[in-house]
Amino acid sequence: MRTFSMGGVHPADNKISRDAAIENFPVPEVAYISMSQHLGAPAEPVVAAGDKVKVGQLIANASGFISAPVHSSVSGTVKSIETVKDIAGNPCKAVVITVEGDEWVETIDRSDNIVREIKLDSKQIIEKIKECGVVGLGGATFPTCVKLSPPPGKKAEFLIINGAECEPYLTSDYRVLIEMPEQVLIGASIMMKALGVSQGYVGIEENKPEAIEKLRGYAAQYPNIQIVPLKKKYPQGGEKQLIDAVVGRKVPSMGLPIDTGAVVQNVGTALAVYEAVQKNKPLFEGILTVTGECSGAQKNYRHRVGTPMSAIIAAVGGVPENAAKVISGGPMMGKAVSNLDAPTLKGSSSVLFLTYEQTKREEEQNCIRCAKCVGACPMGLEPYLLNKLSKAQRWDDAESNRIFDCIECGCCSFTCPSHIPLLDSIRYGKGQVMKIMRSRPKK
Amino acid sequence: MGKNIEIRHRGRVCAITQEGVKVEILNKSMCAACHARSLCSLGDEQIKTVSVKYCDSSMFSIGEEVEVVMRQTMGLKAVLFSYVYPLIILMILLLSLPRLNINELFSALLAVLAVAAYYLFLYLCRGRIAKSFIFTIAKLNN
Amino acid sequence: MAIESSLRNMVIVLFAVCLVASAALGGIYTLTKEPIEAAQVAKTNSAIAAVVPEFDNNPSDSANVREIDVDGAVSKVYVAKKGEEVVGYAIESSTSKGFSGNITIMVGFAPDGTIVNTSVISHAETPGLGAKIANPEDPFIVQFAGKNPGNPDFKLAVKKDGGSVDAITASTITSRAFCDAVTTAYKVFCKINESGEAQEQL
Amino acid sequence: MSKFGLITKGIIKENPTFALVLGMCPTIATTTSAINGLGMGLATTFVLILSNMLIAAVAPVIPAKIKIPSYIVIIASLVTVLQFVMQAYVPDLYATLGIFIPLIVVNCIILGRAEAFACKHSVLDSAMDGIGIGLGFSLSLTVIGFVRELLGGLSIFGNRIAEGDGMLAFVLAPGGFLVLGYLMVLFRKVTKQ
Amino acid sequence: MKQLLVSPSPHVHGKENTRNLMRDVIIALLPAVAVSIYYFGLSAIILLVAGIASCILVEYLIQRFCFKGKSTIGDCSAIVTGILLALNLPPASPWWIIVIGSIVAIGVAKMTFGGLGQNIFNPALVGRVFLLVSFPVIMTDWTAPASFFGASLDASTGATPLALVKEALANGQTVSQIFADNPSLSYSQLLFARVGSAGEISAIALLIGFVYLLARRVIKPHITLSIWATVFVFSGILWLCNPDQFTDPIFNLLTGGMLLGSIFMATDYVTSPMTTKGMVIFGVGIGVITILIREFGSYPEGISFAILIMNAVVPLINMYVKPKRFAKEAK
Amino acid sequence: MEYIIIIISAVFVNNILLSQFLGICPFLGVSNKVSTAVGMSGAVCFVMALSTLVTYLLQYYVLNPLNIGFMQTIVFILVIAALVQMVEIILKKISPSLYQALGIYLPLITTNCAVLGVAILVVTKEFTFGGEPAMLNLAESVVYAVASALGFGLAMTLMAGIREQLELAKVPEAFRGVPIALIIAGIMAMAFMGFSGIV
Amino acid sequence: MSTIIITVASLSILGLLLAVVLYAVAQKFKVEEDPRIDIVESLMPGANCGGCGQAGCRAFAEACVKASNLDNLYCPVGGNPVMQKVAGALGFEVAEKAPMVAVVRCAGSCDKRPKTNTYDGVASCAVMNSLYSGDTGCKYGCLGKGDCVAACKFGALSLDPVTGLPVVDEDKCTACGACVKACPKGIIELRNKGVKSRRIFVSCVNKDKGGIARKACSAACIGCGKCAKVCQFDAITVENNLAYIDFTKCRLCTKCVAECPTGAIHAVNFPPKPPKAAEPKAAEQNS
Ligand SMILES: Cc1cc2nc3c(=O)[nH]c(=O)nc-3n(C[C@H](O)[C@H](O)[C@H](O)COP(=O)(O)O)c2cc1C
Ligand SMILES: Cc1cc2nc3c(=O)[nH]c(=O)nc-3n(C[C@H](O)[C@H](O)[C@H](O)COP(=O)(O)O)c2cc1C
Ligand SMILES: Cc1cc2nc3c(=O)[nH]c(=O)nc-3n(C[C@H](O)[C@H](O)[C@H](O)COP(=O)(O)O)c2cc1C
Ligand SMILES: Cc1cc2nc3c(=O)[nH]c(=O)nc-3n(C[C@H](O)[C@H](O)[C@H](O)CO)c2cc1C
Ligand code: SF4
Ligand code: SF4
Ligand code: SF4
Ligand code: SF4
Ligand code: FES
Repeated sequence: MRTFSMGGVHPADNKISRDAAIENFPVPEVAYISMSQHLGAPAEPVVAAGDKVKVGQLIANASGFISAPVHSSVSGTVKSIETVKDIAGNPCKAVVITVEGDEWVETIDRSDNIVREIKLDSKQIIEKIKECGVVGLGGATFPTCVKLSPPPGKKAEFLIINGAECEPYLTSDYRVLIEMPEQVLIGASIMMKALGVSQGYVGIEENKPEAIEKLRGYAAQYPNIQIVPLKKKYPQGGEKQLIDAVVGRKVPSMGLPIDTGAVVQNVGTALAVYEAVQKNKPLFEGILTVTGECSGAQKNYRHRVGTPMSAIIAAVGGVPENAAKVISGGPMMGKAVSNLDAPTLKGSSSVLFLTYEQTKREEEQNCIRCAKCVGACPMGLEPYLLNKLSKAQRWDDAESNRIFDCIECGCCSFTCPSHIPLLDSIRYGKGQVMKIMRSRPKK
Repeated sequence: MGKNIEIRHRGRVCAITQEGVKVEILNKSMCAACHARSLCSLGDEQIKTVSVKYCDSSMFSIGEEVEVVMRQTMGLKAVLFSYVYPLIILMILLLSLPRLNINELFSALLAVLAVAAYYLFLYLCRGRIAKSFIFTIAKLNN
Repeated sequence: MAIESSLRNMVIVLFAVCLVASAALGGIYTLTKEPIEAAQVAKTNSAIAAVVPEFDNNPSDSANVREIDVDGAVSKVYVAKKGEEVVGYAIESSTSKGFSGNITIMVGFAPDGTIVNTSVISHAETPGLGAKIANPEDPFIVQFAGKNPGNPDFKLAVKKDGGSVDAITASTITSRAFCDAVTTAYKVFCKINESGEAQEQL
Repeated sequence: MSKFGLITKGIIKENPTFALVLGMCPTIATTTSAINGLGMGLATTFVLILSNMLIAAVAPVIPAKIKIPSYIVIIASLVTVLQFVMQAYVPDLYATLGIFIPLIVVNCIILGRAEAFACKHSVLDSAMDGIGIGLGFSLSLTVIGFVRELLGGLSIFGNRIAEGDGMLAFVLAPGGFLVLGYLMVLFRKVTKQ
Repeated sequence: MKQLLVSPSPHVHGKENTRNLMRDVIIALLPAVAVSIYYFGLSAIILLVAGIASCILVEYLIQRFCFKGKSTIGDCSAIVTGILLALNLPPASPWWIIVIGSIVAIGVAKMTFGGLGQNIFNPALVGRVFLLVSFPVIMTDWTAPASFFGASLDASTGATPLALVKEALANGQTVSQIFADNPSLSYSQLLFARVGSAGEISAIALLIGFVYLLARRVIKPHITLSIWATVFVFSGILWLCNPDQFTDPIFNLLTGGMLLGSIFMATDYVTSPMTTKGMVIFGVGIGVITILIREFGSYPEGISFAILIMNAVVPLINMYVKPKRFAKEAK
Repeated sequence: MEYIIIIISAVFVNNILLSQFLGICPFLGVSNKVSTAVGMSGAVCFVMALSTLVTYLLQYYVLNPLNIGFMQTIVFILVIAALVQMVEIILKKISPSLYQALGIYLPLITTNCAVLGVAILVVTKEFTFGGEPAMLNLAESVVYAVASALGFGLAMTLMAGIREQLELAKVPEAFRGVPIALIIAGIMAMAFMGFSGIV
Repeated sequence: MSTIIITVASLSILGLLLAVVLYAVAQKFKVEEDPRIDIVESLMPGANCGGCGQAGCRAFAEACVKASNLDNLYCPVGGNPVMQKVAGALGFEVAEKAPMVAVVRCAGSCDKRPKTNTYDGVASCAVMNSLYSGDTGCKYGCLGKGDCVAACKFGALSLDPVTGLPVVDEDKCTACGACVKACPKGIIELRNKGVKSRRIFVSCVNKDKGGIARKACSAACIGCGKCAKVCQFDAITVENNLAYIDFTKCRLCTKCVAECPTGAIHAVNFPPKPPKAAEPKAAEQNS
C-alpha cells in the first residue's frame, strides 16, 4: 500500500454519511451567487438588476489570468448586485437572483447518457474548461484551466486524480466515485488529453474499498489510468503528499506540482471537467455532505451554487441542539462558519456539525518539547519552533526554518499533547513571511 | 540557524564615491546597548565603516539609513583568515621546531615570523580577498 | 583634555608616566623586599614550629636545610635545634596521589623517629572532604602524633588497605595520599638516620 | 552630587556587582568565604581609591590618545604595589586570593571609574567615588561570601554555627555562580530595577 | 440564537495530553519502585514519599507565591521528578536530603527557567548531582539490598559495583582479581538486585518499564539504544585493549545508573533533542562521556554528569540538526 | 601525550570559565548568539596564543634574567594591550574588507582577565602530569593557552545555544539576562565537575 | 639600587614603544566617538522602544548628534521636555510638538455590540482578524484580544474586563505608536493630547451603512452627518458613512457631542455635563 514518506496523523475517519446517495437539493427561492468563488481576482458581473437569466448562463466574466467566470445556477430575474457576507462574515460581491422556474440554457446536455468520445483537441478542451468556469474542487478552487496549461519549460508527465478524501466525515468525493465512476475517468482522460500525457492515476484511500473496486472494474476500458489504493493516513490527499505516495516524487519547496511532472485534480473537478467538455455544462452545481454525529440527517446533496447555507441546514432539521460548531469542509482543514446565511460556493464540500465535546479546545499548556508535532508534520518542519518564532515575530528565523513550507494541514495542532494551537500562529506567521518574501526584489 | 543566514546591521550612508557607498554601522554590537558600556574595557567603542562596492550608488543619499547585509559564513570566514589560519601556522611551528633541536627562543621567533609572513601573504592577496568579502545594502522599507 | 595628541606629546607624557611609575615601583619593591622575605621565613618557621618540639635556632636558615633524595623525589629537611641539641626534624614531602593535585605536608619527627606532629602546607582537596587534612584538630590528623612508623604496631596505611590509620570518611583517596606523603617523609628520615647524620649529632 | 551621595550611589544604584555586573571573575572566584570576599573587596578598593585620585590629578596633562595606556600604567603600578604590601603583611590572604590580585589590573570597574569619573572630577571627588564604588564592591563580595560560607560551611565569618557539613556545592565552583545569580535577582527585586 | 464557536482549523484534537504522558511514565516506573520498596522497605517508602511531596510542594509554592500564577502541579511532572530523584539516591538517605534535592531540582533547575518545558537541564539530575557534590559522604553510603521488609533496618552497607571496581583499581588490583574476589559482581546479581541507588538495583524492573514506554509510544527508542550501543562499543574497545584495567561492556551496561538514566532520564522530552538524528547524537554523547568518566575520572559513575553535559548541548543540536525536510528548495 | 593531557585538562577538567573563573564578563555579556560565540572563540584562541607566547618569552628571557619578576603584571598588561592593537592595525592594513567583515561580526577583543590570567597562570603555576609538578615549557604554555581558549569557546558556545533557546522560553522577568546565565553556568559547572580526575 | 634602575629603564622603554604603537593605532583609526552622543544618550528616557524610528536610544542619540537639525527627530517617550534638553545640549532650535496620546476609536462594549459567536482560537487579534470578521456583527470593531496591550511597552493599555475594550492610561502613554501598528483593525489613533487633556473624537470606525452599523452596534457612527453640520470649524468630515474629527481643527466646543444620535462622539476630561447629555459617561473608557 502506498503512502507518503513522513509525518501524518490518524484521526478517526467517521465517514457516517458514506451510504447516503446523492440527492438533488431543491432550488432555492433566492440565489446569492458570489463573485469570489475561486482563488484569484473576483469575477466581473456582466448582468444588471432586472436582467433575466437562465440556468447555466454566464453572469460574470473572469477578471484576470487567475480568475474564473461565474454562471447562474438558477433561472429568474437579477434582483441586485450587492455585498453579502461570506461564511466568515467578510463582505463579498454577489449577484442576487430571484428564482423563477428552472429553465436551463439549451446547449447544456441534460441527458443521462455517458458521452465517452472526446472530440475536442487539447486547446479546445482548455478553452472549454475556462469558459465553463471550472475550478479545483479539492479545496483551493484554483482555476483548472491554469493548471492544465503548464508554464513554458515545464512538461506534464502524468495526471493524478485525488480521490483520497482523507478528511474525516467528508463523503462527497466518495459518492461521486461510487455513483459516477465512469464520468470521473472520462474527465481524467479529457484532462490527460489536454495535458498531452499518457499516464493517469486515481489515488483512493483504503477505507473506501467499494470505490476502489468500482473504478478497477473500468480498468480495461481506461488502460492508461491506474487505480492506486493508498494507506489511510491524514493528509494523504494533500497534493504534495499524494504525488509522493503515488509516484514517489517530491514537490520541491516553493515549487509547484508541475516541477515533478504531475498535475493533481480532485475527483469532483474531474466530474466537472467531464460535464463541461462532454455535456457543455458550466460549473454551477456541487456535491455537498451534510454530516456530524449530532446532525439531524446524514446527506450528500447536489446543490445549486448560491443556495443559502441556512436552507441546507434547515433541510436536516436546523442546527442540532447540541452542535457547538458548524464547519464548511472537514474537521482538519475546514472553516468554521460564523455566518449561516452565507451562500454556498462552487467549492463548498460539506456542512459539518460538531458538538462541544468533539471540538472544544483544551486549555493550552506549556510546550513539553515532546517532539510529537515534529514527528507528525508531513513537511518535516518543526511546528513547536515555528509557533514560538511566529509569536515572537522573528520572521527571519521563521523563514530560515521554512515556515513557508507549511501546508496548514493541522497535524501539529491535532497531535500536541499540550493542546497548543500551533497552526493558529504558524498560519499567521506564514502569511507574514510570505508577504516579506514577496516584497523582496527578485535576484 | 540555517546556512544562508544573513547578518544585518543598521547603518547610515556617510559617503558616496564612484566605487560605491560607505556606510557607518549604527548598532555595532551587543556592547553598544549594554548599560555598563562606559565602564567596561571590553567595550567596542569604535565606529565601524563598511564600504559597499558593486551597488547602484545613485539609489542612496548621504545620511540615509540603510541595512548592511552580510552572509554569516562571511563573518566566520573572516575569523578563519585573520585568526585561525595564523594560529594554526603558529602552533605547527611551535610544536615542530623544538623537535628539530631548535631552541625555544628561536623557534618562538621563527613562529612569529611565519605568522608575519602569512599576513604578508594575505596582504599580497588582498585583491582576491576583497572580492570574497562583499557587503550588500538594502533600503529600509519602513 | 587640554593637551593635543601629537606624537611628541604622547611620547613625552607616556614616558614620564612610565618613568614615575617605575621609579615608584622599584622604590617600593626595595622597601618591601625585606618584610616579604621575612614573612616567608616566618611562614616556614611557623610551619616547622607546628610539627617539632620547641627550638631556638632558625631552621629555615640555609645552614639547617638539607635536601634529601628518596626514590627520585627531593624532600627538604629542616633541622630544629635547642641550643646545640637536635630536637627534631621537620621534613617537607609531597605526593601527587591526592584527589585533586598535589598535597605538600610537613612532618615533624623526634630524633627517635616518632612523629611529633604533621601539618599541611598546600593542597587542593575538596572543602569539607579531603580538605579536612588541613584542620590540625581533625581526628585524622591528630591520630598521627606520637606514632612511630618504625613500630610494627603502627602500620602507615589506611585501614582499608590493612594499615592502622582511620581514613577520613568518604575520603579514602586523600587519606591514602596523606599516608603516602608521611611514608615518604619517614623514608627521608630513615635515610638521614642511616647516613648516620642523626646519630652523629645526638 | 553631594560627597555623601558619591559614596552611597556605589552601594545601590551603581553597585558594581549587582547593578553594573562588572568584575565578575574575582566576584565568583574569591567569595568562598565572607572574609575572602571582604579581602578581595578591600584590595580592589585600595587600588580604586588611589587610582581614582592619581588619575584625577594627572588627567589634565594627558593627551586623549594615550589616556588608556597611561591609566593602565598607573593602575598596574598600584596593583604591583598592592602585591608587595600584601605579600609582606598578609601573606596568607595573598596566597588565597592568588591570581586575582594581579587581575585587578583588568577589572573593568577600575578602568571604568577612571574613564567615566576620575578624569573629569577633582581629586577629592574622585576619592569619594572610589570609596563609594569600592565599598559597594566590597559589600557585595562580602555578602556573597557570607551566603556561600553559611550554606556551604555552616559558619559565619569563620565561626562554625553548627556541627556537620554544609552543602559543599556552595563553596565549590557551582555555588559561586548560583549564589551570585540568585542574589542578583533578589537585588533587582528589592531595588525594583 | 445560540452562539456558534469559531476557531481556526483543525477543529478536532487527538486524545493525548501531558498528564497522561506523565502518568504513563509513572506507571513505567512502578516496577522499579516496587523492587526498591521490596528490598529497602520503609526507607524506600520514606524516600519516595518525601521526594514526591517535596517536589509538588516546592512547585506549588513557587508557582503560587513567586509567579502568582495558576498551580501547575496538575500536570504531574513534579511527581515524575520526585520519584526519579528518590530512585536516584542511596536507599538509606535521610529524608531531609531529598527535600534539599527537591528544592534544587524543582526550584533551581525547573521553576527558575519558567516551569514545565522551559528548563534546559534535567531537574532530577540537577538535584542529584547537587546532592552528590554537596553531601558526598551521605551520597556514597550504600545499603545492600536485603530482601523482605524489616530486614533492611539493620542492613549492611556495601559498595556499588562501580565504586568497588574503581577503588580496587586505584589500589592496584586488576579487573580479573576484583571479579574473582567479589561474587556480587556476577551477571545474575547485576540483573536482579545489587548495591546501588534505590531505583537502579534491578535491571529487569527497569527494562519492563522501558518496554511499557515503547509500547505506549511515550518515548522513542533512539536515545536509549544509542546510549547502549555507544557504551557497548566504547567500553568494549577499551576492554579489548586492556582487560586488566577496563571492565567489560556488559558490566558497564548493567551497573550504575546506566539503565535508569538511559531509559527514564536521558529520554526526558524537555531536555533531549527534537529530531531522531539529534537523539542519536545526544545518545552517543552521553555514552562516550559516561565511559570516559567511569574509566578515567575520579567519580565511579558518570551518567548523571554525562546527561547534564549533553543537556547543555541540546540547544545546539536542535539548532543545527534539523528534521529531514519534505523536499529541497526549488532552484 | 603531555599535550593531550594539557588540552583535556584545560578544556574540560579545569575549564577556564567554569572552574578557573576567568573571562566571566564576556561569557555573560557576549554569549547571545552561537555564531558570534564561535567566531569569538577563534579570535580568542589566536590572541591568547600570541600573547602567551610573547609574555612567556618576556618572563623567561627578560624579566627573570634582569631580576625584575615583580614587573610581571605591569609588563604583561601593557604588552598584551599593544599586541591586540597591533593585530588590529595589521589586519586593517592587509585588507579593509576583511577587517570590516570581522568588525561587524565580532566585538573587538581587548584585554580581559582571561588573556592576562592565562598569561600569568602559565608562568606562575606549577602543573602536574602524574609526576612531579613542573613549569610548562614554551610549546606547552602555548598549547595550554589555546586549550584554555578552546574551553572558553566551548562553554561560550554552549551558553549561547542555551540562551538562544531561552529567548523563546518563558523565563521569569527578574531572571532574564545575567541571572539566568549565571544559574546556567552554575549548573554547567556542576556538570563539568564530573570530569574531575580524568587527567 | 640596580633593581630600580633596571625597572625604570625597562618600563620606560616599554612606555616609549607603546606610545609609538598607540600613535600608529590612533592614526589608523581616527574614530574618537563624539562625546556628545553620550551626553545626549544620558538625556534619553532609556526605554529603547524604537518609537522614534531608530534602533534604540543610543542610535537616536547618534542620529541627533549627526543631524543638522532636529526636525525629523522626535522622542515620543521623552516628549518635548527631553527634546528641549537635547536641543539645548546640541545647540539646536526645536519646535514644540503638540503632545499626543493614543485613542481607541471603538466603543462597542459587550452590551452595545452583542456577540454573535464565540471565538475559540489563540488570543491574538491578528490571528482572529485573518480568520474572520470577528465575534460581533461589526466587522470593523475591536476584537478585544489585546494585541495592542501586548505591544505597549509602557503598560499604558489594559483590557477593561467589563467592556472588553482596551483602555489607555493617559499618564503612562508616551504616544510611541506601537499599539497603532499592532492593531489589525486600525482602531487606535494618535491624537493631540489637547488642552488640559481634553479631546473630542468619533469613537467608531464602522464604514457600513447606517442601518447595518446600528444593527451591529448601538454605539456606532451611522454617518448621518449631523455633527458635520453643527461644527463651526469645519473639523468634521463624513466619508464612507463615517465621521472623522480633525484634531488640528477641533476647538473642543463640544457642540457635536450632543448632536450625535448614537453617542458615538466622545468628549474626554471635560467637567461633568448638565444631566441632559445623551451619554455622559460614554467617554469613561478613555480616561
Ligand atoms: C500563483 C500560482 C500559480 C500556480 N500555477 C500552477 C501551475 O502552473 N500549474 C499547476 O498545476 N498548478 C498551479 N498552481 C496551483 C497549485 O499548485 C495548487 O494546485 C493549488 O494551490 C491548490 O492546491 P491545494 O488545494 O493543495 O492547496 C498555482 C498556484 C498559484 C497560487
Ligand atoms: C492537508 C491537505 C489535505 C488535502 N486533502 C485532500 C483530499 O482529501 N482530497 C482532495 O481532493 N484534495 C485534498 N487536498 C487538496 C489537494 O492538495 C489539491 O489541492 C487538490 O487535490 C487539487 O485538485 P483540484 O485543483 O481539483 O482541487 C488537500 C490539501 C491539503 C493541504
Ligand atoms: C565533589 C566531591 C569531592 C570529593 N573530594 C574528595 C577528596 O577531596 N578526597 C577524597 O578522598 N575523596 C573525595 N571524594 C570522594 C571520592 O570520589 C570517593 O568517593 C571516595 O574517595 C571513596 O572513598 P571512601 O571509600 O572513603 O568512600 C569526593 C567526592 C565528591 C563527590
Ligand atoms: C519520558 C519522560 C521522562 C522524564 N524524565 C524526567 C527526568 O529524568 N527528570 C525529571 O526531573 N523529570 C522527568 N520527566 C518529567 C518532566 O518532563 C520534567 O520534570 C521536565 O523536565 C520539567 O520541565 C520526564 C517525563 C517524561 C515524559
Ligand atoms: S500545519 Fe504546517 S507545520 Fe503543522 S504539521 Fe501541517 S505542515 Fe507541518
Ligand atoms: S507537540 Fe506540542 S508539546 Fe510536543 S513539542 Fe510540539 S508543541 Fe511542544
Ligand atoms: S498606548 Fe500605544 S502609543 Fe501609548 S505608549 Fe502604549 S503602545 Fe505607545
Ligand atoms: S484595539 Fe485592536 S489590537 Fe487592541 S484589542 Fe482591539 S482589535 Fe485588538
Ligand atoms: S572578565 Fe574577568 S572580571 Fe570581567
